[in-house]
This record gives sequence, structure tokens and C-alpha cells, in this order.
Amino acid sequence: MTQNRIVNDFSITVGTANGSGSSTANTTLLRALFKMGLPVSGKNLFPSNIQGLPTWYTIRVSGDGFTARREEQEIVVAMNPGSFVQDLASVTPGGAFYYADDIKLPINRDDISLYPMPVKQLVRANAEIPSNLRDLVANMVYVGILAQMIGIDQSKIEMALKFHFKNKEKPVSLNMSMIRAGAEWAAENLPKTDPYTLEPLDKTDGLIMTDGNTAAALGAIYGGVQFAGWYPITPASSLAEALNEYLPQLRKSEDGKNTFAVIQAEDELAAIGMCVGAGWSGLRALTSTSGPGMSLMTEYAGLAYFAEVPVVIWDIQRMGPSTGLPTRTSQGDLSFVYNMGHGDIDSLILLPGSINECFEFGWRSFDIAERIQTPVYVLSDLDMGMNQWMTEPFTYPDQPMDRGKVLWEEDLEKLGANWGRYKDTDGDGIGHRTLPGNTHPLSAYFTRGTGHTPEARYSEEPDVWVANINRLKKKYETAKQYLPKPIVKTAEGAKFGIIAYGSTDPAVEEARLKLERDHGLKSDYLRLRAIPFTREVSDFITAHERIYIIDMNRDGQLHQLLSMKYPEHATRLVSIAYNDGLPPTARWVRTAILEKEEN
Amino acid sequence: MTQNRIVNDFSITVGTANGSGSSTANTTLLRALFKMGLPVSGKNLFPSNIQGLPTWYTIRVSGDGFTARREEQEIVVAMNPGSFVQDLASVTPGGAFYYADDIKLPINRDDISLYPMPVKQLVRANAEIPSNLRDLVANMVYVGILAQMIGIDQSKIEMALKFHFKNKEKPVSLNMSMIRAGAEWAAENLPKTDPYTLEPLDKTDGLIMTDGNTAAALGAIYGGVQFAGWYPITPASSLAEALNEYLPQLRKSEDGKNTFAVIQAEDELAAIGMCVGAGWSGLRALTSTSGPGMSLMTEYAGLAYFAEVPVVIWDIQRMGPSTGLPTRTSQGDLSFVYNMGHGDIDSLILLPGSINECFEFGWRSFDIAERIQTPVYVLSDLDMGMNQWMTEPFTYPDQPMDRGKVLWEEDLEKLGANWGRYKDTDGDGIGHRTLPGNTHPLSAYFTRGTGHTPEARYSEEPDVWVANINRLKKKYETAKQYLPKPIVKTAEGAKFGIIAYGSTDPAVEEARLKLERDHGLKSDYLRLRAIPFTREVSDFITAHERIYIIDMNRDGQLHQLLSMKYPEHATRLVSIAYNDGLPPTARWVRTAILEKEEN
Amino acid sequence: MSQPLPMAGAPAQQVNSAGLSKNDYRGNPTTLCQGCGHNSISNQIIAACYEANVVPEKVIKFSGIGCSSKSPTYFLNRSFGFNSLHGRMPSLATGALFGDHRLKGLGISGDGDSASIGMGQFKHAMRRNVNMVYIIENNGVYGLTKGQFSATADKGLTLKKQGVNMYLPVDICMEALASRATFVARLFAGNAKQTKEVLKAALSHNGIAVLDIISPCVTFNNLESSYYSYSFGKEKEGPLHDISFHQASEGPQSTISYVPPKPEIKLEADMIDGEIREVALHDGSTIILKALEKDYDPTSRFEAMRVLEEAAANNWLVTGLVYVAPESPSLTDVHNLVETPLNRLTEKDLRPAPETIKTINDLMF
Amino acid sequence: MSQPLPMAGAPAQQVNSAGLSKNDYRGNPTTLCQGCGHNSISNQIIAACYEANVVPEKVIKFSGIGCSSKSPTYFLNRSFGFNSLHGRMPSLATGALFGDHRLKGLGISGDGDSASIGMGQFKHAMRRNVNMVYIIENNGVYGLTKGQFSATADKGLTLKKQGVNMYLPVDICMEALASRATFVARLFAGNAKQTKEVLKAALSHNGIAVLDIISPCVTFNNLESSYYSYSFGKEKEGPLHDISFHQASEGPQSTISYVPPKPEIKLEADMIDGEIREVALHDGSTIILKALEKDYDPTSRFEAMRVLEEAAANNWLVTGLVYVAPESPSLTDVHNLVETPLNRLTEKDLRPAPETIKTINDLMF
Ligand SMILES: Cc1ncc(C[n+]2csc(CCOP(=O)(O)OP(=O)(O)O)c2C)c(N)n1
Ligand SMILES: Cc1ncc(C[n+]2csc(CCOP(=O)(O)OP(=O)(O)O)c2C)c(N)n1
Ligand code: SF4
Ligand code: SF4
Ligand SMILES: [Mg+2]
Ligand SMILES: [Mg+2]
Repeated sequence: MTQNRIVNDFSITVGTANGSGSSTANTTLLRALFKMGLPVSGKNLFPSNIQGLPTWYTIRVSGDGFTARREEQEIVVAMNPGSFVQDLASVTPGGAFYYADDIKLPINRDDISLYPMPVKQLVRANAEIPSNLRDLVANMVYVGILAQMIGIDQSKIEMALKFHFKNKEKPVSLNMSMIRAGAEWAAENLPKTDPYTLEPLDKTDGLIMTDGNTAAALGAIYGGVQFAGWYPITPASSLAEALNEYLPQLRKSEDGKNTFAVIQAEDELAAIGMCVGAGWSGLRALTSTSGPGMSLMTEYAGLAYFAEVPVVIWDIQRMGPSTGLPTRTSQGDLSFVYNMGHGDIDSLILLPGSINECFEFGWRSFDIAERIQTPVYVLSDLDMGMNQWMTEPFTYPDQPMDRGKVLWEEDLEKLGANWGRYKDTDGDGIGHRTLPGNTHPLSAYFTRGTGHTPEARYSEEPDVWVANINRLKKKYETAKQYLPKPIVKTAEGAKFGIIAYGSTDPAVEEARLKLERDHGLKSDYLRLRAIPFTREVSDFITAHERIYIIDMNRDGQLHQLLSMKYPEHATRLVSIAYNDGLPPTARWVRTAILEKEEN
Repeated sequence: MTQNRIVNDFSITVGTANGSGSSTANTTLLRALFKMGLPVSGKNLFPSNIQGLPTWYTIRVSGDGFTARREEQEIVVAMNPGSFVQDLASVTPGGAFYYADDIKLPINRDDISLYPMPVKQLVRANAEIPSNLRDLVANMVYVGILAQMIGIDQSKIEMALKFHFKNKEKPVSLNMSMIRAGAEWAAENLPKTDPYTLEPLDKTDGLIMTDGNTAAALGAIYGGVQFAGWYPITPASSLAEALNEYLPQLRKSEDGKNTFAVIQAEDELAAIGMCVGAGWSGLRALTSTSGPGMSLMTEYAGLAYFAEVPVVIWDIQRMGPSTGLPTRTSQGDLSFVYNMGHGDIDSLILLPGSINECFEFGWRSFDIAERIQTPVYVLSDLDMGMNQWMTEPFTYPDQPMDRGKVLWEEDLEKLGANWGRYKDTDGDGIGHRTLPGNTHPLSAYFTRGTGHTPEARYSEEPDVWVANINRLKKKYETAKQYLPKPIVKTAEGAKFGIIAYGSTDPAVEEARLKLERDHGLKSDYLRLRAIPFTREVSDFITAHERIYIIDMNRDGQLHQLLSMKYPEHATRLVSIAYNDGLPPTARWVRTAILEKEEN
Repeated sequence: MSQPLPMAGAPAQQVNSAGLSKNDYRGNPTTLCQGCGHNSISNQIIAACYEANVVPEKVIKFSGIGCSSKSPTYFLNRSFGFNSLHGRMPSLATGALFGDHRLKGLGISGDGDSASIGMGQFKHAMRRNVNMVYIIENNGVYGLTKGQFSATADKGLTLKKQGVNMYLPVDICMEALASRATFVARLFAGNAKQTKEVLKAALSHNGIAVLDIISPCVTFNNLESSYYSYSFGKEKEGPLHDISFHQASEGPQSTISYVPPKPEIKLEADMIDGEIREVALHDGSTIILKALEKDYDPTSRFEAMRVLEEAAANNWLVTGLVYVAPESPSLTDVHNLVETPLNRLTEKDLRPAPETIKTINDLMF
Repeated sequence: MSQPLPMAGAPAQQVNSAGLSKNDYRGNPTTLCQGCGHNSISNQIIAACYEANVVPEKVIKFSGIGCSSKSPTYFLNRSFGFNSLHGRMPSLATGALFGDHRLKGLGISGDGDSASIGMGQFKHAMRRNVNMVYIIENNGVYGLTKGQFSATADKGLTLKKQGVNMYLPVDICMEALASRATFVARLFAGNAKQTKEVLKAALSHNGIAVLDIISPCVTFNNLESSYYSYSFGKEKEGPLHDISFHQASEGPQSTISYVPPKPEIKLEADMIDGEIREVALHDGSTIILKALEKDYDPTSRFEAMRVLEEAAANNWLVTGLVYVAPESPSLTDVHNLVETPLNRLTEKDLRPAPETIKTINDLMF
């Protein structure tokens, strides 16, 4: 059909049924490509159900190193009769369509290469496979066939399987046998008529591959997390589950005792309640949840703000409002978290934009929370949290822990009766706290969500209230110096600026490059990593006539917050916002900017 | 001390201990003045406790008709040893200080008139009073003495007592006897040396006196409220309790059966859950709460928005964040309610600015909620909700009920299979709904907080999601035509504009008048009554170079929302925000504007 | 993205006394795992409603969030339904049932939904005696979020990612008794006949009927050792009685003779013997209980506690009607509502007459 | 705005074996109503802690929101305290007690706080056996919000603004048993001696000790007819036993002889008679129960249910130690923590060594 080879630049999408065990096959594919030195990214597009509904896995290979999702799908593998028609239609012209040949549905396209795969036959032919595992390993057939057809190194596949099965020989050899069978059958029976093919590179040397929730959990462990209270919810559960997995490896004492506790609470009201208790008593405490859980945490979040309790809250955002689409990604909670609680509230928000930042903010969030004595919200999302990403290896924290202002027995002995929990002795708005268990007779104080004097005594005096709430505002200013600064990238002759945050970064970076390459439109780029906004943000805004704000939500929430904060420049800020639950593509960013530029 | 009489223009503050029964005395004072034709307002400044802590009641008399709180206190009555020193200090120079003479504390002022009152003696001297009631009626002594000293008509006092005791003779005569005793004693023993005195007017003719929560409840009843789910919380409880009081009077069927149900829920999560259930099944449902309850309602509020369920939520704001000061007033929940729920949310917010508007929005909120099929938030506050205000009488709703788009059996019979719950057939974003109990076989549909098609079927399709959430946005636009428009007052030659909302209105109006009178500064004034902002707001903003936004909260929340919405005019908007828990004064508004004007 | 999947329930042609065929009680194809206990329960709901001549439009379906809570779309397509929030179905149902007090609620929840996050609302719905059948499809695990422990998980249960469960399980029936629920049953989804008969009785009960149905999660908690597995249920189930239900509308009960039930899992032959006990429900229907090993009185709360405590101590799966108090007024009864459903009242009924406004103004000061 | 008000507790000079005088256990002056049951309880807490030689710095006070929840400022000024959110004290306490596992929690809640809004958290704290004394100052009403019905209000109770309560009361002790709390008592604030002895025992218990203390609200719910009034308690209280507590640290119990308690409300003379029963707690202390009318075994959950059910049916106020399971590991035990309190661990203990980062990176792919 075509002679030109297209090397290392295409997407593969596999359509299967949820719960059919295809995820092993798909991550194996992804990992094998990664070990071939090819920049890859993989996105799992799955339904909120355990078994039976259609699910897709899409892998992008990009020799240039792009990792954003693409809408175009050059290679499609159809294993699910339920999505066959849609899958067939989704192949880009000139692309390749692999399908299980037991699906007997009409095929109405002649602009693509068609590759029927005798999946059932090959599985049945393999005597090694116990009948109860047949459905599972059937997925390896397409791995083998693809390996043969596009050139995936079988040894890399084996490495991936060994990793997946923790070096257990039995499953590895079982799956490899199916892969080989697939590859051999394809070699004999499938003449290649499409152009898409792979060649090894060395672009992933030294990189690792993992997901943002694991990175966050590991970062938290290196940050000395001591308490986690959580409640299961997609897509946040795997963060707490990673704590359960890695804490015992990394943080047992010599005699096998625990320096931490992880508790699955009865709901999110309790999860955050436990964390506020733990944070108050001096532990580095975190909870992780998603939209519905965030809504439920509102009252306790307000208490933590007002009672000045350090606590770290990870919001792995999914599609809201309400239950929404639990298995789809979004940046929809920004405005909500910004105002999380009745009354006058300030929220410190961290916005990791890469897997490594999930790790880094994993530990740094505790330093900030304990320094400022307040909740810190870390907003990740399903795409970053649950999908596998290639990334630089994690690096050990480059700063000692900052435990903030804590007074123990000996400190009080020195200070004497001068101490007051909420006294702003340092002029930064932050008082000194003592912790339960401190046996000094002056140590105890009483914490409450109602009005209190600098000495922590109950008060309803109007002046006392105002002084206290204004001190809280001062802390918000103080916080700025401790927050991660935005990452700013400039280009000579840039025509406009872009501000984005979180998991949209790969799409934005790719769009910038292509706008420059294809349209001669250079841009400067500020990737926001924290709220409140620091001076770098206003500097960036004042330095540009026109700034596009990229939001993965309906309402352009960051755009709204920036408009509110910088009204004098608000007319320069142009919102580009969209969210359909799928990770954003560079094409979307590019098209949206082009449209506005052309107007 | 002084000869000049100062007539009908001063404030009286009474300091007592909480739970000592002074509220009867104080509202009696207030009502008597009201019946003398004098414009009055009364503010109860009380602690969050049942018995023993200091509490103040402050009454303003203003022949000019001003009703905002004043900071100056010309007459102070001190009944509580616990606040005596503070009370003494608070009298304006030249003012009058009445105090129970059994308080033996030093008096260090000679710039005021001092009136010791033999309270205990007079009570004990009255043989009619049973010993267990002595403490209670003691408060009537100062009513009687004040009556004599400043000229309150005893017959009006009697009217007030009759009202209070629902015409029960015994308590009325008991209390009147104490009042007379006080008055007589004063006539004989207390030469008047201060200038403050009253003269009857006719400025309250035709007015009534009540509180905002009662007005809201009555409005809701005239709006046909059918279901209320609530949970006790200060300052909202009295709204639901007024429903309990008036519903049986106004809404029983002929056979004594109920056309409504009021349920005290186990908490606010349940209160709103019940209301969402009731609203969904076709009832006019309301809940009322304050900050902490609002925080807890967040998740259900998001569901109601997304599942398109009409429900009315009254937030009688108190001082937050967190538990805050439950007995102090605030406008601190605006930003929170604006974003109430994770994900992309739009909130319809009504902002009553008078007792009559509490009544009007009481019924109108249902029309809006059912028309738009969405939650409607009504933000009142403690000052408006719990204090007594004089007001025009309630007027009967001037529009028939708008039950929105509901289809019954006969409607479905006509439409047939064409109906789909979320089809935007009218182009206004609003679908047609059916209600449980509809026996037409096509009537049933399934409601959920997850993705759904126009036909109410489950869907995770990205396009379906986007279409649906954009339709919700369209409803938000549609809503504007149904919302109460702002009230705009203009003045020839105005130098600037003012935007305010809610209970700050009297302070703003008074400040405007005085700015004009004393400083020659005329202003235009827009009192906002609903969000989203309608065209009147942008017109007002564009018409003024400088607009002061008055907020009774720390962060200038309305200012923030306006800046976000009108970035192109944001530089014109100047925030004037303050909140110490007490109702705002005209002086504060005036001073703040003057400072900015002079800069 | 939708696709044909196995239908819940099996085809049927006959019509019942409501004039409906079994098809009229079906829902959409299930999207739960094959073999999930929740699917069996959906089937029994369909069968029970059909046999009990329920008019689907007279039922409102409710649920929280979870695999279990997805079920309401798999039966009674002609009933209104609301899939609410995780753990917050009870409050929604409480409010919704005031819309038309003649309707019956049919709520489906899970053990996570009702015993973990929803404990508070669950308890208060029972205390209020909301007029609904409240089914907890209890599998000791969170299915939808992939296998975490729920509050009913056995102590010591070990699951892949989760490790060992360290806490004692919540006993749903014991909670129901403590909260004075007026109808309490424990059932096993594998015992279709008993489930169906109790469901029919529950639908006739005026007030809340709490059914704790052990419903194995084949994907995440079906190890033989687990109380919630099929094999445990099949081996260890001990019914309190044979149960059958006689509907008032079918005419006087005496005219039909007692038909010994044929449970799908075999009972020892000698157990099917003993006394017959009848409990009359509010609507005149009767529950007929045939004693097995020993006579059991389901109207004694105290007996009920004893049986549950004994079962817990011995790790028995006791099934049947644990407790019933047939004559307690339901929440809507207590509220003394007008006969017309509230949601059909008109402006005339709801807005007080114009002349009242003066009275009200006079009532102010 | 603060002012002197009556002090909770009465002056004392002697020091106990912790070297502290009673003054060291006091708090700020109460701001509750005069005569409020909650004040008596504060006094008994002071007395119990003093007599049991509690070190105040080893106690953390917790509460929710309500008049009751204000109490923690009226005792133990030298203890840390946290007045949390309405109904959400249990979760906060659960987390806070991990800060230093050697500390004991002392939580004060109300019936609204724990049986209405807080039902879920209350139940789950019991299931987890959090190491705390959990006091519910139960007055059947919401004091702080001015007299609405709580979930423990008697059915039929009529209050001024609220009308008639239509629902059956939550029975806190029954809930505690259903949730397998390991120490359950019902007390009457008017019976100071019993309250104090049970408090001492509760402080020695390892795990959760739930004390349902009937504590009259003199302002809103003190009508004679109410279960929660002083007069009802004084008339209808029936103690299960005479109770006294012997602390392990005071030396072997056998060396002191049993001193018949002198309850402040009079017991019939012939009731003070019968058997003596001893229950040893985890720390070696013993609870000494002297049988009254008949012997009562507080280690039988089943007996406990029977007694409560009987009392509910007859409207009796049964007081005493209803149930105790002395040997159940508490939540912090179960978590197998290092000996040093977690909140005193240093960076060295908490941050894995630099070399581990490579291992971790290798564990990724
Ligand atoms: C507030 C909130 N928290 C968490 C979740 C995530 N969630 C969905 S289902 C579920 C558990 C369901 O367990 P169960 O009720 O036992 O149902 P099953 O799936 O086992 O039938 C959870 C935690 C949610 N939807 N909402
Ligand atoms: C979320 C929330 N809802 C409501 C309130 C208002 N509130 C304060 S105390 C209270 C009831 C307290 O009753 P109870 O626990 O019985 O204590 P008591 O005052 O009777 O001792 C309520 C409803 C609140 N503080 N927070
Ligand atoms: S995961 Fe378990 S509970 Fe959910 S559908 Fe599958 S078997 Fe049923
Ligand atoms: S209102 Fe009742 S509970 Fe509150 S302090 Fe007064 S007597 Fe006690
Ligand atoms: Mg479950
Ligand atoms: Mg109470």
C-alpha cells in the first residue's frame, strides 16, 4: 500500500474489554519500547467498571521525544467486538488495523492495512496454557504480532515481563511463549503493507518509568511521612496503596517496628480528620483523594487553615462536577480548592507538572505545611497519577527537613512564660507550636476553630478576631518564599506568552515547538507550580502583551484566578480551556492558539 | 451638665449577662420606640454560650430614619458586673450611664451623667413578684427608669409586652408593675442631667417589625414550600423553627392533614440530601444553615447542580472560617458558595438586602430553582436573620408560581417517545422533567451524577460529556432573565459608584447621604441582588470611573468576583472590606471611602 | 461505547395480576462481572416484583456508589431511579419518598456504601422507619475501587494489595436491631428462593426493611476462607426457617396450602420439618415461616440479637427473616400527609390565600 | 469579655502519688449554665484524675461542638486539648493519638455530637478500639443551639419550640455493644461516686472506654417526665453494682479491704449486699464490683445486651459498668509502633538514607 517507511513516530491504540487482562500486555508493550531507547508515553482510557466495558490503551512513540497524547491513531488493535466498529473507524488513513479474527463484523475501509489475527487459534494451539489462563494470555498474541510487524525487540519484551512478574519464571515463560507464537505466525502469514515501523534509539538511557501516584508516595516517604489517612477513590487510591507497598521497605526501624501508620478511614470526612489530628500532634500527615472526597473534606480543611495545622492533601483530579467520570482526567478542582472552606480562606496549592515533581512535591509539601502551619494542597490528576510516564530518576531531597517552629521541653525551659501559641514574635505571621507529649508544664495549649488570643485563649473580641485573621493573611505572604517558583522558558522574538500547569505541560511544549516550526510563532512559557502567585508570575504577565492561559477544565479556572489577582493586566490574559476527560493533545493547544492569533 | 436637648438621635446599649432574660426587656424597649413612631433598629451582640457571658443589646433611634449600627453609645445601661468597666468606658462624652447600684466598682468618669439604679431593692420591694422570677423581671427596672428618663410612652411598652406574651395577662401585668416601679422611682429620685430624649413621631406608621429568618420562612411558605430538611445551627435555626411555627397555621388542608414536611436531619449532609431527594421528586424543598453546614453540603450541592435538581439553600452567614464566631455576622461565604463543589460549577446566588427581600426571595427562589432546575443559594446573615428590623409589610407574591418544565401523564401521552430528560428542545439549556409517581410507562428515567446522554442514559463518551456540561453553562445564561435585577440609585453629579449587597445596605445608604451632606461627595449606588451578574452590573461599571465595592469580609470577596468577571474594568473597582463580626456602621463606609477619595 | 451484555433475569411471557409480564420488570444489560452476586440479586428483585404484582411505576429505585449501587439500572426500567452519592442514599431516599407517599423505595447499597462511609445515614434512616426496602449487597470488600477492605470484611482476611484486615467486621443485622429497624433479614445471594420470598415480604412491609444479603465479589473477595465467598455460603449457610410469602391481594391465605420451598442449595432432608409460624404484615399479607431445627420467633428483638451473637461467635451464616415488627408507622405515616401526593398539589393548595397576608403582617409587630 | 465564674471542682491541698495537688487538675472557670450536669462531670474528671494519679501531660483532651464539648477547658489545664468540629472528634483523636502512643485520649462529646451528626465516626472509633475514654454527656437535647431534639431524646418528649419528638431514641450503650466497644458504661451525672470510680477504671483501660453519662440540661430538658432530668435520674437510677477501682500502682489489691461505696443518692439498704466480682485491666488495675440485687457479669456482651434491652423496655435508668473486654489490643498497639513517640522521631529516623534512592529508582522500570 505504501513504500515509505515512517519510523518512530506514530501512535498505537489497543481496544479491549475492561477486566480482560489487557493491561499487562499494554504496559509490556510500552516498557519494551522504552527499553529500546524510544521515547514513549502510554495512556489508559478506561471505563468506571470492573469487567466488560470497552477500554483503550494508546501508546505514542516519538523519536523527537514528544509524550503528549495524539488524536491520530496509526496503528489500531481491535480485540473487543463491542468497540470494533469505532476502532476500525479510528485508524488514520494509511494506517494499520490489527483485529482478532473471531470478530465477524463487516470491514468497510480500503485505505488502511488490515491484519486479521487468529488469536483464539494460536492460544488453543499452545498446549502449555492452562485453560483458565487462556483469556488472559490471548492478549500476548497481539504483542507478539506487533513485535514482528513493527519491529519490537523480543528481549526487551522479556525484560518488561520479568519486571511485571517480579522475575517469576512461570508466568514470564508462559507469556513469552504466546508472544513468540504470535510473532512467528505473523512472520509467516502477514505481509507488511503499512509504513509504520520502529528502530532502536538511545533516548531513554538513564530514564525510569513510573506513575505520578507512586512518585508522590515515594516522595512523601522521603519527606518522612508518618501518618496517612485515606479512603479509596479512583484515581487516588494507588497513592495510598503505594505508601502501603513502600513504607515497610523503606521505613521500618531495625527491630521491625513502624515509624508510620497508614489507616484506611471510613470516609473522607474521617480521613482528613485523622490527618488534622496527626498533623496537630506533630506528625507529617497526608491524605489523598479526588473530587468527591475533596468536597467532603471541606469543613476540616477550613478548621486546619484556621487552627493552623500542617497537613498535606493530594487531590488526584478526575472529571467533575459530582461523581462525574471517575476514570477520566481533569484540572477542574482548582477554583474549588482555592476557596475550600466557608469564610475567608487562603489555600496554598502546589501544581506538579511532571513525575519528578510529584516526587519532589511529595517531600517538599511537608516542609511547607510545617513551616507555614497550614494545609498544603497538591493538585495532580488522573493522567499524571495513574498513567506510566518516562522520567529522569528520582533525586534525593537536596534540603534537610524543615520541621517549622516547634518547641520542646528544653526550648520552653528557656522561653518560660513568654510563649504564646499564636504570638507573631518573628513578624512572619507564624507562631511557635508545642506538641502533645511535651511534658513541660507550660507546653499545653488548647486548640479550637473559634476566636482566640495570641495566648490561645478563647475570645470573641472583634479586635482579637481581626488581628488573628489578618495574621493568617500575613502567613500567606510569608509562604511565597517557600513555594516552588514557576519554570519560565523564553524564546528570542516570542510573539506571546503561555501559562500552563500540571499534566498539560507535554502538550504545551509540543505545541510551542510546532507553532514555531510550522507557523513561525515563537512563544515564552511560564509553567506555574504553586499558588499564591509569586513575583515571577506578575513579571511574566507584565512582560507580555498577550498571554494564553491553558486550562484542562470548562471554565478556564486558572485564567479566572489570574484575572482576579492581576485585574490591571486582565485584558492581556486569554483563556484556552477545554476538557473532555482525555489527556490534552498538542494539536488542541496549537489550534486554539492559532485561531486566536489569526483573529 | 447640659441644657440642649438632643431629640430622637442617639443609641442606647444595654450590657447584661447571657441567659439573664434581658432579651425580653430589650426587644420591649425596641418595640415601644417603634410604636412611638420612631425609626429604630436593634442589634443583639451575644456570645456563643447559654448563660453567664456578657452580652449587649444596642438600639439606635434615628428621627432621620437611619437604621445601621452606630459605634457611638450615648446611653449605656450596665447590668453585668463582668462588663461594667468596659461599659462605663464606652459611653460617649456627654452621655448617660445607668447602672445597677449593687455593682460596687469604681467609676472614673466625670464627663457623663451617672444614674445608679436600685434594681435589687425595687424588685424585692415588689411583693407581687415570686422569688423565682426576680432575676428575670429585674431587667424591667431599667426599662421603667429609661422610660421615665428619656420619655418612652408606657402604653407603648405595654403594647410591646402584650405582643411578647401573646396577650397573657399575668406576665404582662407583672412586668408592667416593675416598669412602673422603676419609672416612679426615677421620677422621684433621678434628676435628668443629660440631653438625650425622645419625642413621638409618625415615621413608622404602616410598618411592621420582624427578623429576616421569620421573613424568609414566611416567604417560603407563600412560595409553597413542601419540604424542609435542616440541622440546628446558629444563626440559621430560627428559619426552620419559623417554618415549624407558621406552616401549621397557613398550610394545613381542611381535614388537618399536612401539605408539607419539615424534618430535623441528623446533620447537614443528610439535610441537603433529603432536600435534593425531595426537589428531585417534585417538591419545593429548602434547607437553611450557616458556614460549617455549607461546607458539609458541598458534595450534595455539586450533585444537585450536575443532576439538575431544584433546591433552595439558605446560608445565614456567620463569622468564619471554621467554627469561627457563631454569634457574629459576616458576608464571608460568597466566594465559597460561588464555587461550591469540585469540578466546573456555576452557582445561582440571591442576595437579599432587606427583610422584605428575605420574604420575596423566600418564594421567588423556588420559582428560579424549578425554572432553571438547579440549586439556588440565598445568602443572608446573622444581622439580617436574627435581629429585629422595621420594614414595610410583606406583600403577596405578584406572580403565579413558576413550576418550571414538568411533564405529567397527559403531556407524555402527547409527546410520546420523543421525550428525553436532558434534551435541550427549547434552546435555553433546560430539559423537561418528569416526577416519581407519574404512571405513564415512558415517564421513568434514571438520575445520576455521572455522564449521561440527552436521553438520560449512562455515557462516558467525551463528546457527550462536553455537550452536557456546556448545556449546563447555557442554563446559567438563561437564568439571568429570572434573577432579581440590581437596584440602582443615581445622583446628579455623582463622583463615583458604590456596589454593595445584603445587610450592609443601611450603612451604605447612610454613608452616601452623609458623604453628600458633609463632604459634597455624591455617589451612584448599585445594590446587587443576584449572581450571575446581569447587564445592569456591567452598565453600571462602565458608567463609572471609580466604583467602591463594599464587602463585610476580610478578602473583599465581591470585589474579587467582579474583577474576575469584568477584567477589562477591574482597575476601576476599589475594594472596601472589613469584618470584625459586628454589623457595619455608616462611619466605617464613609471613612473608608473618604480615605480613598483623598488619596 | 455501549454494547450488548448478558441480560439480568430470564425471559418470561405470562402476565401477573398487575397485567405485566416478567419483561416489564427488566432493566438494562448488566455491566458487572460475570458471576457477581449482585447480578443474582437483581434477578431475584425482578422475580419478586413480578410475583408480588408490583407496579413498577409505584417503586422508586435508589442507590449510593459502588458496583452494588450500579445495579438499579439492571432491573425495573419502568421505575424512576436515582443513583446518588457514596454513602448518602438514605437521606436522598428519605426526601424523595415525600414526593409521593404512596410509592415504595427500593434502595441498593453496598457494605462500603452503608457500613463505612454511610454508617450515619444508614442508622438514621432506620431510626426514622423510612418506607423502603434497603438492600445491602454485602461482599466484605470495595468492588468498584478494586478490592480494598470494607468495614464488614472478616478480621484477618488477607487481600493482595491490602494486606491483612485488622478490625472486627460490622454486623449489619446487629446494627439494624440496635437502630430498631422494623424488618431485618440476612440472606445469601446464592439462595435464590429464600432471597426472593423475603424480598416479596419486604416489599409488603410498611417501613424500612433491611436486607443484609451476602453477595460474593468473584473478582476481589471470593477466597474459600472468606465469609463472603460462594463456597463459604454454600457450605455454611444455616437458614432459620423455610420462608414463603402470601400476598393479601391473592385472596385469603387459607385457600392455598403450604408449598414446601425448594431452595436452590440443598438443605438436609430432616431439617425440612417442624412448626409453621405466620406473621401478618400491615397490608394483610402474611409471611409463612416453617421452622427448621428449632422454632424461631422473628418478632422478638431479643431472640434476634441472641441468634446473631451466636452466629458471630461461631462463624455461622444464619439466613432468614431475623426480625419483624409489622405494625410500626413509617416516616410518611407519622407526618400525617394529605391524601394527594405532595408532588401533585397545585398552587391553590400550596400558596396561602391573598387575605392571609394581612393576618401574617398583623402577627408581626 | 472574660469574667470570673464559679470554678469547676473544689479546692484541695494534698498531693497524690504523681506529686500533684488537686489544683493541678483544674481548668478554667466554667461558662456553662449553673446546675448543668456537664459541670458535675468535669468535677468528677478532676477528682478521678487526681485520685488515679494521672499525669496531666499524659492526657490529650478532645471534643466536638456543643455545651458538652466546651467542657475540656474546665479541667486539666495542663493537658493539650483540641476542640474540633461538630461530630468529628473521633477521627481527630484517632490521628492525634498516633503522635505519642503513650498518651491517653480523653474525649468529651454530646448526644447531638455523637449520636446525630457524629454517629458514623463514633461507631468507627469504637470498631478501631482507639485508646481513649469517650464520654458522651447525654442530655437528650441540643444545649448549645437552644434546645432542639437530639437523637437520644425520648419519643413523645414535648419541648417548647420543637413540638413532639416522633422517633425512638438512640441507645448509646447498645450502639457501643453492637460496635464491639471494649469498655461500656452508663452513668448518671448526679451519682458522683459511681461516675468517679468508673472514670478511674476507664482511664486505666487499654482501648476505647465509652461512658454514656446522663447529664441533665437544666435549661432545656429538665422536665420531670424526661429520662434526662435530674429528678428522673434521682428516682429511677438502678445501679448494676457498687463499683470501686483499685489502681495497680497502689500495690497489691489484697492489702486494702473493700470499702463499701457511699453513693450520693441513697440506695435501698437491702440492695447493698451480695457478691464481689473483680475484673483485672490490662495494666494490672482491678475493678471491684459488688453485686446489688443480683450478680451481674460485665464481661458478657450478651448479658449486657439483655440488661440494656430490659432497661429500655421498662424505662429504667440502669447504671454501672455494662461491659468490659480487658484484653483487646488498642489501635496503636495493632500498628506496632517504635517505642519512641512518632512525634519525637528525627530526620534520621524518618528520611531513608541517600543510598536507598538508587534502589528505589531500580525498582521503577
Ligand atoms: C465520596 C466518595 N468517596 C469515594 C468514592 C469511591 N468509591 C466508589 S465505590 C466505593 C466503594 C464501594 O464499595 P461497596 O459499597 O462495598 O460496593 P461494591 O462495589 O463492593 O458493591 C468507593 C470507595 C466515591 N465515589 N465517593
Ligand atoms: C456542622 C455543624 N452543624 C451545626 C452546628 C451547630 N451546633 C453546635 S452545638 C450543636 C448541638 C450540640 O448538641 P450536643 O452534642 O447534644 O451538646 P449539648 O450542647 O447538648 O451538650 C449544634 C447542632 C455546628 N457547630 N457545626
Ligand atoms: S468487582 Fe466484585 S462486586 Fe464489582 S462487579 Fe465484579 S464481582 Fe461484582
Ligand atoms: S444549655 Fe443545657 S447543656 Fe448547655 S450549659 Fe446550659 S444546662 Fe448545660
Ligand atoms: Mg462491597
Ligand atoms: Mg446534648
